[in-house]
Amino acid sequence: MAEDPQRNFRSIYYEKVGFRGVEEKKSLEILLKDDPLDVEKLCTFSQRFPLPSLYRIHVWKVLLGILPPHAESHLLVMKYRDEQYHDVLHALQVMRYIHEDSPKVEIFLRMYQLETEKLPRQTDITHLEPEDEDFFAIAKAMYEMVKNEVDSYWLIKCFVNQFSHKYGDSLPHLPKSLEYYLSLEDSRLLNHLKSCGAMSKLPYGLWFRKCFAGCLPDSSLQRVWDKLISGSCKILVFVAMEILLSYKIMLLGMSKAESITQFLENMPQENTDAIVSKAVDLWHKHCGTPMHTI
Amino acid sequence: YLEDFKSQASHQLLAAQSRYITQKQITQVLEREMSELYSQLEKKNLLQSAGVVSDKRAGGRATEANT
Amino acid sequence: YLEDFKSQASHQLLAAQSRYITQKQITQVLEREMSELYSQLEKKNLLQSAGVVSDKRAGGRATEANT
Repeated sequence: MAEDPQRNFRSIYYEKVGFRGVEEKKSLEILLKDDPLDVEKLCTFSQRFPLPSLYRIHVWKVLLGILPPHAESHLLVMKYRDEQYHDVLHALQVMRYIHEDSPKVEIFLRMYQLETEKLPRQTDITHLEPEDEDFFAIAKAMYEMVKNEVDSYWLIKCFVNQFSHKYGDSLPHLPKSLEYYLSLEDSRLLNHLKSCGAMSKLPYGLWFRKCFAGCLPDSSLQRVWDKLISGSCKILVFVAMEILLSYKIMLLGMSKAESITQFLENMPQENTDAIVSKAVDLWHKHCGTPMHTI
Repeated sequence: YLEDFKSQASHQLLAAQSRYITQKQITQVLEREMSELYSQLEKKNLLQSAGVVSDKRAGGRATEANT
Repeated sequence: YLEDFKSQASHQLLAAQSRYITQKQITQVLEREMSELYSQLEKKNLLQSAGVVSDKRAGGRATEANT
């Protein structure tokens, strides 16, 4: 992969998780000792810094409203969440939508469909909608990160809900936004992509509807989702742009839109952490470092 | 302090409500699927008592494959 | 005043819980019935595919009447 030394230099700062990382962890620990938790402050923290993996799932659960801000209620509320999970699971088993060997993601999809009143009749469950594929990708990635199935299901459900409620309307505008920022960062690359008709064929579904699930390895994906869960969907645009910039030389060498799409859909899994770090830099550069929740 | 307590109570109530609403959704789906099953069962009963199954075994099998 | 509010909140939570439990009981009845229906349907499918129905029509009816 061809690297631009200047851009590389910027992110070395992030890749060294030294003193800065320790300081961040400490300040998060202080925030997590608050009772009740200050959700707004936690949002701001995750917008600015990557979450330490030790606390990530806990913070996500708070940000997505799975856990309430009051520590005293955590046990009770998680008991409710657990019961709700098992109630749905059991009903689906009785109705034979799922069985013991059903893949976890399929179980999660049926559960989600039941809870959003979109469960098809048992007699026509073979049919899958395109949005179900998006759900599968997100669910698979989340389950791999979280492992615990009750937590996984709740995180998937609230992530998908938040994503469609909060960002559903901005989703169609993200490709235009990508084009705009790319014109600022690298107009030559943009012109090349336009001239071979690739701009309209970029893997937008993988990037913007699946939120990079199945595109980036989990360790990098988590850092993108930190920003998404804490309230910014613009980060998706900058990760997409950074992918384009990172593979600039390679992309400039391709003249067929199909080859470009194919390459990006099966992007190499190396250096993805650096790509995310640079994307976060670019995002802060263009949108400002968030002091408050966006 | 009161505000704090109110917020805590309302979060608990919300979680309890969500659990209840899901139960209601489960009931609805169960009812829907159950009536589907009943109608399948009735169809089979009808076929049996009309002797269709014994006369047109192949037809009976085809119906089965559809269900 | 806070005590007042606390008691109100706990009543609301209890009410939500009892609504949940009632709904869950409904679900349980429906689920039981559903499993019953499935096993009936399976029995019929089995009978049909084995061709038992056509040979022992009377027996088939008796099974039906028992269910």
